[in-house]
Amino acid sequence: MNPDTNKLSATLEALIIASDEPLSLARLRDLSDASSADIRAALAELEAHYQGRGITLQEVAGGWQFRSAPEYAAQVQQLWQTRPPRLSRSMLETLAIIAYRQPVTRAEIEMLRGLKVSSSIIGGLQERSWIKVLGRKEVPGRPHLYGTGRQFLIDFGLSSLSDLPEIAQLMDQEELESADQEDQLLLHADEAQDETDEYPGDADAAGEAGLGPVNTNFD
Amino acid sequence: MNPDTNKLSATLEALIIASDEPLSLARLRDLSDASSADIRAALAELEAHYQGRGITLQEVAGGWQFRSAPEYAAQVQQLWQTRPPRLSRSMLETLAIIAYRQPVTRAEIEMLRGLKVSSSIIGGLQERSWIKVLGRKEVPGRPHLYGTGRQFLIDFGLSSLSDLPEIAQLMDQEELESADQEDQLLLHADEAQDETDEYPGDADAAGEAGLGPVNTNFD
Amino acid sequence: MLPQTDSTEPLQGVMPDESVAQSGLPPVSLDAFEGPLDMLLHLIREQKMEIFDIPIATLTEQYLEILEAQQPLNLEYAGDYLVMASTLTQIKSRMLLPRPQLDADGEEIDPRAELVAQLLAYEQYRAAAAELEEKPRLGRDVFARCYFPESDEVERPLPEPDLDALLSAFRRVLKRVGGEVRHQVFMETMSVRERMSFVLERLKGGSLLLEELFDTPGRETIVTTFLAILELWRNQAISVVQESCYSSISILPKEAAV
Repeated sequence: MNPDTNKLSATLEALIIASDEPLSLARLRDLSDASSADIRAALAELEAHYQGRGITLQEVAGGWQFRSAPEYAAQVQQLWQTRPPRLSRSMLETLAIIAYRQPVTRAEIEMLRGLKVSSSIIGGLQERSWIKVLGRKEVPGRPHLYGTGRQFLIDFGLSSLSDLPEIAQLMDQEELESADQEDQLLLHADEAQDETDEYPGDADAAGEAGLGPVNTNFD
Repeated sequence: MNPDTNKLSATLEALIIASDEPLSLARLRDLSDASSADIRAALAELEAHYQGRGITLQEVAGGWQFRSAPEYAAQVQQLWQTRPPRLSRSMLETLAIIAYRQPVTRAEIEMLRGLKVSSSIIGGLQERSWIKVLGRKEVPGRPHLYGTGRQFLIDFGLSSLSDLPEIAQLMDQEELESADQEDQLLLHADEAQDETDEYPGDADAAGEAGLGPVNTNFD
Repeated sequence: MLPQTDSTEPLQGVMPDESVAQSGLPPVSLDAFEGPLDMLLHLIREQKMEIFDIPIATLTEQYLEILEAQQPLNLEYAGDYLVMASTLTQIKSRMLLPRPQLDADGEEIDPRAELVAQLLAYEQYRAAAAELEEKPRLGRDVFARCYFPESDEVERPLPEPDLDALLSAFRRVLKRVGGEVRHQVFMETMSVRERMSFVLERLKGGSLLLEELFDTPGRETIVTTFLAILELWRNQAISVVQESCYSSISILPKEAAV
């Protein structure tokens, strides 16, 4: 390793440990006065250096951050006496759908899950800043469109949305397209319901009326 | 270096980077289940390892902490100059609660925030002279009572504490009444109930038992 | 092509394949499933049915059997399951039509196609959710510091005061606790004492999450309960422990305290 790279790595280390959030390449370039190429090389070297240690250098949300290594989760958790609450499958599936399909309405999520999505699930994901309202869909009822926020990337250790595990491989492209088409068709039927679906308390009404997402397939 | 020491160093690294505050030898012993002698050896080794890097392992206030190395003070300072540190969410919430609820103890702040208030937060606010100790509460433990200082009014452009907006003004009526409000309040309670909400079954039983999410988690 | 479908399904009380295949299904709790699609996928994958040629009659029968075993069936919660039941029945009857429907190109329309597409799409997201759950999560598996010290040599500018940020921070707290943080709410009242006994009573069964004590709706009850907890804590009748950033607080009966 040449001394210059060495010096640069050390500078980057100092900057990254001192920062209160992940530092982007652009920001590291400004602060270190080095070229992007050199910084990339130094970061790669640091990443390798921290392999197998208790600290890892991780690329998250488009920036770099030091974190404790997952292998020591059990010991580190003892610092706080209680364990973080588990996420329910409902929350995780809803989050996954929002992450992969954004921007997406609640009715579309319900369509894909074949299940109502309660306000507390949406609220819980918003509270954690994992999802946010991106806008409204210009269809009757103007339902909210949901997408993931930066905190989602940070908390799940993703460098960007393209870092999400690939799921399309689970299906042939053809199947995927046909599934997508089905969804598109069904979405239109569903959209009229968005308004009521946005608010808690209406779940009952929708249920009683037999307007669950699924049976719109056959209208 | 033998593999055991190696493992212990990594554990210590993880613990130290994850902690908000310097970790004492006693605490590290509890958390790592290693002997004081082994921990001392591992710490010495870590200290040596971080010699000449951008991060140093330092003994401060009777505990161990990672900090940026003094050699890179200039760059780190630049980091803060180009973007002054924002008041962290924890600091802001703590300060707000102290402003509105004074005199208030740390335990009361923690209850309202639902989160731990670390000494560094209180220390940071004191350093800024925004808060000060008003006295002690005459309850077991005689905890400090905090309130805001004159500098708080000056820096935040308030002529007196009564200049702070009324709570009613802060939360508009709509917000207070909105269904979302209920969601926020009951968010966590709801989470546990989500499972039962979505399925037929014995919601009451789950509620009574006060059990967490019912078996639909990924295990 | 469709890997790992069932690996993540912790299903209680589900029988081995053979017995599922032949009617007489054991009682399966709907709690084990994330809705009708999840349940259908389970039946299909567990019995190694061909997803593109689902034996719809068998599947419908098994599905209905499970539903019927849920007694009493809570209509409000079972809505999605019942809708699927009618969908399955419709598909089944359409399969029996002597002349199949044709699409624009004159191809036969498989009445099952839409359901299969839905199942496959859902299966993808289910797998994605499981993968997300596996990822090391900040605050659960990996940790970054909340407080970031630099070398003593660094003169770190003090953070700028920002009244707006301060007020919105307070709004967040208010929203969390339900709109009231003023003194009057915290006055000692009879009901705080009642709430204190309520909390102690609940704690006899062991430690609880703070949220679990707030399971009675209503701002006043929550604030009062909260006060009761503060009071008990102050009197050292209970222990309160919390973990890192943004997570739950546990209330422990005193003797269980660490």
